[in-house]
Amino acid sequence: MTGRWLNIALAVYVGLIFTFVFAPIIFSLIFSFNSQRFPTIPLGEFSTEWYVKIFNDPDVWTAVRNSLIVSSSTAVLATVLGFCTAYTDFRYNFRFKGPYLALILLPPTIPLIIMALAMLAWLSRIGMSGQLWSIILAHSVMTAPFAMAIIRLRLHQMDPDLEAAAWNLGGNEWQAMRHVIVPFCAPAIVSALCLTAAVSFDEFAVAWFVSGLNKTVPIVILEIVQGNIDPTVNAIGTFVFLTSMSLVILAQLLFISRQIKSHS
Amino acid sequence: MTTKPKTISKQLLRRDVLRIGGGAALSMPFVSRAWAQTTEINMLAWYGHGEPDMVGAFEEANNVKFVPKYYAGGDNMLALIAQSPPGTYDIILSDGEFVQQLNAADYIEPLDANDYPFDDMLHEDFTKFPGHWDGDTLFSMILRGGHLGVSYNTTAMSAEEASSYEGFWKPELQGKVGHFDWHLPSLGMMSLKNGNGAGLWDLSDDQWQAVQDTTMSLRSQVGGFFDYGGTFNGLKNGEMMAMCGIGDWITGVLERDGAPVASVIPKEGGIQFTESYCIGKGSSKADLVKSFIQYMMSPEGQVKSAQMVAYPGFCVTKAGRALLQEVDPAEAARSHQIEGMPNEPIALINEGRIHYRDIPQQQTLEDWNDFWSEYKNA
Amino acid sequence: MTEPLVTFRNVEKRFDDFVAVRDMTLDIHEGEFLAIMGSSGCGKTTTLRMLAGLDTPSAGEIRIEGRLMNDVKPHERDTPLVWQSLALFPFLTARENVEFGLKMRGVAADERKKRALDWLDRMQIVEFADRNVATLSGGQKQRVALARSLVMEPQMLLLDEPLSALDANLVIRMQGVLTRLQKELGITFVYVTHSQSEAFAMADRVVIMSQGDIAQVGSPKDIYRTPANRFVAEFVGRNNIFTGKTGGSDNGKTKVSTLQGAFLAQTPDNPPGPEKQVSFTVSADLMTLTLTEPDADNKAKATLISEEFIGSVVTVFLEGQAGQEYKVQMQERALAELDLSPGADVWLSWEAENANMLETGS
Amino acid sequence: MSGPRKIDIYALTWRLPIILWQLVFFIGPVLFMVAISFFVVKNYRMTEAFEFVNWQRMLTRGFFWDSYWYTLFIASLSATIAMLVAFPAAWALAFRASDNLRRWAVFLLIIPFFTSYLVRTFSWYVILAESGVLNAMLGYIGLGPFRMLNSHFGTIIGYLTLTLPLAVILQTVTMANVDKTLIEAARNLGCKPFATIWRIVLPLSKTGFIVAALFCFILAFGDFVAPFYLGGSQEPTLPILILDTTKSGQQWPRAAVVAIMMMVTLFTVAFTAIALAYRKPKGSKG
Repeated sequence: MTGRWLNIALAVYVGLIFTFVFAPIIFSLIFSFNSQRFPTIPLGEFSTEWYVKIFNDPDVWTAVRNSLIVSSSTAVLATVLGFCTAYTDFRYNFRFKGPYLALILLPPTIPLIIMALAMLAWLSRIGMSGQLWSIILAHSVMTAPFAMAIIRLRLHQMDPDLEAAAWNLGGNEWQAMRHVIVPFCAPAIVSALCLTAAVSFDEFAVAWFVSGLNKTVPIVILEIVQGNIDPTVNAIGTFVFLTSMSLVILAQLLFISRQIKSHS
Repeated sequence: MTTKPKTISKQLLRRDVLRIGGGAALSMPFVSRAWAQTTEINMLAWYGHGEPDMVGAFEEANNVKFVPKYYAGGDNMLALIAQSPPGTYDIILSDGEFVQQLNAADYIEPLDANDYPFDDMLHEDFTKFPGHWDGDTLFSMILRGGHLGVSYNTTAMSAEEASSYEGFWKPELQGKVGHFDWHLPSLGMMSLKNGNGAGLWDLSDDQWQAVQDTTMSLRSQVGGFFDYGGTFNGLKNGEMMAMCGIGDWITGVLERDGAPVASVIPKEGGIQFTESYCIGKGSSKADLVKSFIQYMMSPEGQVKSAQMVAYPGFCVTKAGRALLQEVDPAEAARSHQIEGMPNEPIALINEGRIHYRDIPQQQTLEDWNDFWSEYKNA
Repeated sequence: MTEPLVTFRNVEKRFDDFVAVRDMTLDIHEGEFLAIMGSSGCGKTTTLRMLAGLDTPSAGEIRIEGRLMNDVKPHERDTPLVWQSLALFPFLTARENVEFGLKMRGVAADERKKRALDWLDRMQIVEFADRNVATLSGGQKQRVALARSLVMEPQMLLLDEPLSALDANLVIRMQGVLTRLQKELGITFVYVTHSQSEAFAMADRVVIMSQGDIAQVGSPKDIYRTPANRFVAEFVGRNNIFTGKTGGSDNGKTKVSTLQGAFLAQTPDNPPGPEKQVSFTVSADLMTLTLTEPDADNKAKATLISEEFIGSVVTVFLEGQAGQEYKVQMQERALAELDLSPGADVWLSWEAENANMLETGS
Repeated sequence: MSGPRKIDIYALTWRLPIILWQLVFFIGPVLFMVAISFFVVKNYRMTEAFEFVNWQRMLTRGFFWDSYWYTLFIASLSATIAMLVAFPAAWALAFRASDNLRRWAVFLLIIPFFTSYLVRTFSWYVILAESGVLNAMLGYIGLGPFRMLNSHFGTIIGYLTLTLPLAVILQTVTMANVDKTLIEAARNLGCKPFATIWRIVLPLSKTGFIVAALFCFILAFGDFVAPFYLGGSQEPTLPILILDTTKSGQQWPRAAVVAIMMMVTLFTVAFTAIALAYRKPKGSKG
């Protein structure tokens, strides 16, 4: 095979992979504008019926409000947790550092369903289940490792003398934190906020278990899928997609642009 | 679509749209309902019972808001209550056979029988439904019922073939038979197929073994295990041509939508699911809940239940049925709720072809559930 | 002599099992330019960091102006450091970088700005004041780093290999800038480097460290001409080292028998006894190369191996008896006159006064 | 530090709250789940006890082990498929695409992580159904209809939805970081293209690949959406078994047993994989 044909074959292959990855997203978008309740081929007429339906459904709005509360609070908590761990890992060496890091990094290796089970059992045991903040607690534990990873990468790019330079110039440790570490990590902190918010915004398993009667958007989706399936699922999905994407793009722009800047 | 009866839900929806388009102008809709100063009523129910078509009118009239949590299966319901602090749920919609468990676990409040139309029941069984009474104390009010039998796609199976549970074993249906993913109705049907009749829940070890064997022999026909939504989609998409463990409550919705599906009560007999309201223990809104139950037992409420968007159920009061025949004769006819029609639900009960769903008598629910897991794994 | 500005007394620094600095005793005087020199891992940077409070001594005492500093936090000291990496704050402008220390000390904003601009002006980079430091060139960054430390008006400035990232021309320029600054300000510079040329070019005194020990302290000339021990002699380079046994001593000279012959060397202050194993060094530029046997106390035969030019000066590498290597530094013109090619046999000679006996045992 | 150890408030500020938080909200739940596995259920109520009955009951049941091996098998299979399918694409993106194109590709592949997985699964449902989009298209060229839902195929498609983008991203990033001069050197020494992949690229990307495969495995192993909605619970995986068990008669203790078995398995796999990934090649120091 000549290089040219190989390149074409590879391009087609990559195209197929992307088709596979994006087919469900695109079809969901299409179905959300399809008049038929049970989406099959051929498609029905173009319709915004399902958007009208979710727009008029106060439960959806309550869920959106809940989701925004949960994801923004989760983002703040998880980013704080992630920042503290990343900084500790960056700055200190101590006995049991391995277990300490494991403590914050392990949650993503635990399947959601198990996390959900354990969280609900434990939170209801200590009287903290069934609240909106139960979801926030659980999500913060689950998403903190992502925040930690992003901020740790940023700290890795930092000249390790920078903090000492601040002390050397008369700043105490808190001032160095405030005037050097935090500003240096700012783009990563914003990225972490966006990423953790997006992950939390889309998480349904743990949320469904611990939320009690408080519904977030993914729980509404889950209930529609489990129950009275109709294309409002796709309409909500499209909405969730747009929300999450805005957050991700924001995070990317902030983080990548900063990185390009710092490398120039 | 024009021939379809106007359901109350559609009217509601239209009214909502009008209201939003008009008075409330461009304000967000949640301002108008969800965030208004309303009392919230927490409801634990099967899917659909807390939707606007069921509770919307009551909410508006009484300035309350239902906050539903949906479950699938009585065990699931019990689990959800157990995980929540006492007093979490104000109203619980339970399957008839689980009321006893709710009561035994002290999850529900007693009711006053005088509050409800017991003198207007379509069948005497409904007045003294098993488990709903503890001595002379009422604990649960029966709302509606529905019959489970063979549900099938009419293009893949004839009514003749569907008139026996044998139909599930039809060779052409290999991989096309679905189960509603809950052991009670499916295993109950297998028990009926084995000829256990009225004793379908009261199985000796041998009979239980025989039911297991029968069930296992169906495994190669089975194409999947589905929740409510999956069952829906499976039948609609033609992915499943017959379903075990359901009945008109699902095919009825699809029929309304024009899908070629139907449910029949086979000759071995059918199973009745019964849905009843209970007031959650420690609820601070017991009075509101009582008036809601009264509302649902009124003729209008019964009509709403019969027309419920998520899944239909038959009326249990005479007045309810009469009103249904008057306002929505098509739905009354579709669901055979007209005296003298073939397969009229009350007649089926009187003929002894219907058995109320119950929990296993000689085995534990866990035994049944374990077998169900084993079956799924086979 | 006045009280030293800084005293190290038996200071030791261990990192787990590794001893970075061992039993260091050293005085640093006010107003001097002190270079601490050694190869990497010798403990020079650790010494500087202890002075800045970034590392805490494991044992011993460090005093600044008589005050015990061992446990004083970095930010409570007046010891600004110019970092090898410069450690400029990349998210700040040049001016904000210079203002940083003043801000930490609570100096008011206008005052800060004025002083920062003054210093940037003094460092001739005021036009870049509002540029992000990431966009500045290496030399400009260097000046920002200096200004950032000096704006604090310290009594002592610490510099950790500040020129190591610059190219050779810039290094020479910055050396000039640094020496001039130090003279003008009259403050103490403690300058850590691995570069002999930097240390010798700028420092009043040089400390040579090896594996956590001080190998020698002295003026650049002392160290160059009279290395105290074999380590320093080798580290400084351009030294011919001879090893042999002492014979008789006479008129301030000691006879040393080596494999290359018997030579006379300067008798040290504490003379070794006879029949002792000793080494002596002769600087390469103090050796004379001739074609014919010279009339000198110390002479040896050698074969020319190669030549290495550094501008007008050339280093000639030769091999003598028993594989001894010689280095001779001479004017290129002088060498050209001799018209030698590799393999040529020549004579080397040197004055006994220039043969510097090393401490025994080293 | 010399002298008596002083309490470093600054350092503890960044350390202690996290430790406490994670102990209460992470270790707490996990340990409590272990405790629950010894509780008993009476009359639909969980009662504190210390009995091995749940362990005995679950671990002696055929259906548990059927689920266990099936889940292990299908998760490994889907991880393998994801890795294999991803490789040519990742290779192309790493070695044939410009930096800019690669950055865009990776960015695009991140997008799916921020769309609702449930919604995507539901889309697949419609695409793969017998009357669905794919069969309709195949019908035009005279093929099918094929049965794709409610089968292992459906389950694996669901898993791949979750894992394929991740596999491509991780593989691409790993291979893009391989020193290109090494590859050129190998080619220069006469190494054939495929041999170059096998002898140079793969060994150098070993760590990244093992981590990628591990993530694919973890995601598939713990997912209940794909096997339930696309696999029709045909042979329920362990997550489905957990759900079924919690739904049934408040049997949380038994669900806990299943969950613990899953976690033990995952940790074993993860630690083995990590040990393999970071093992130094033979002959190197340390």
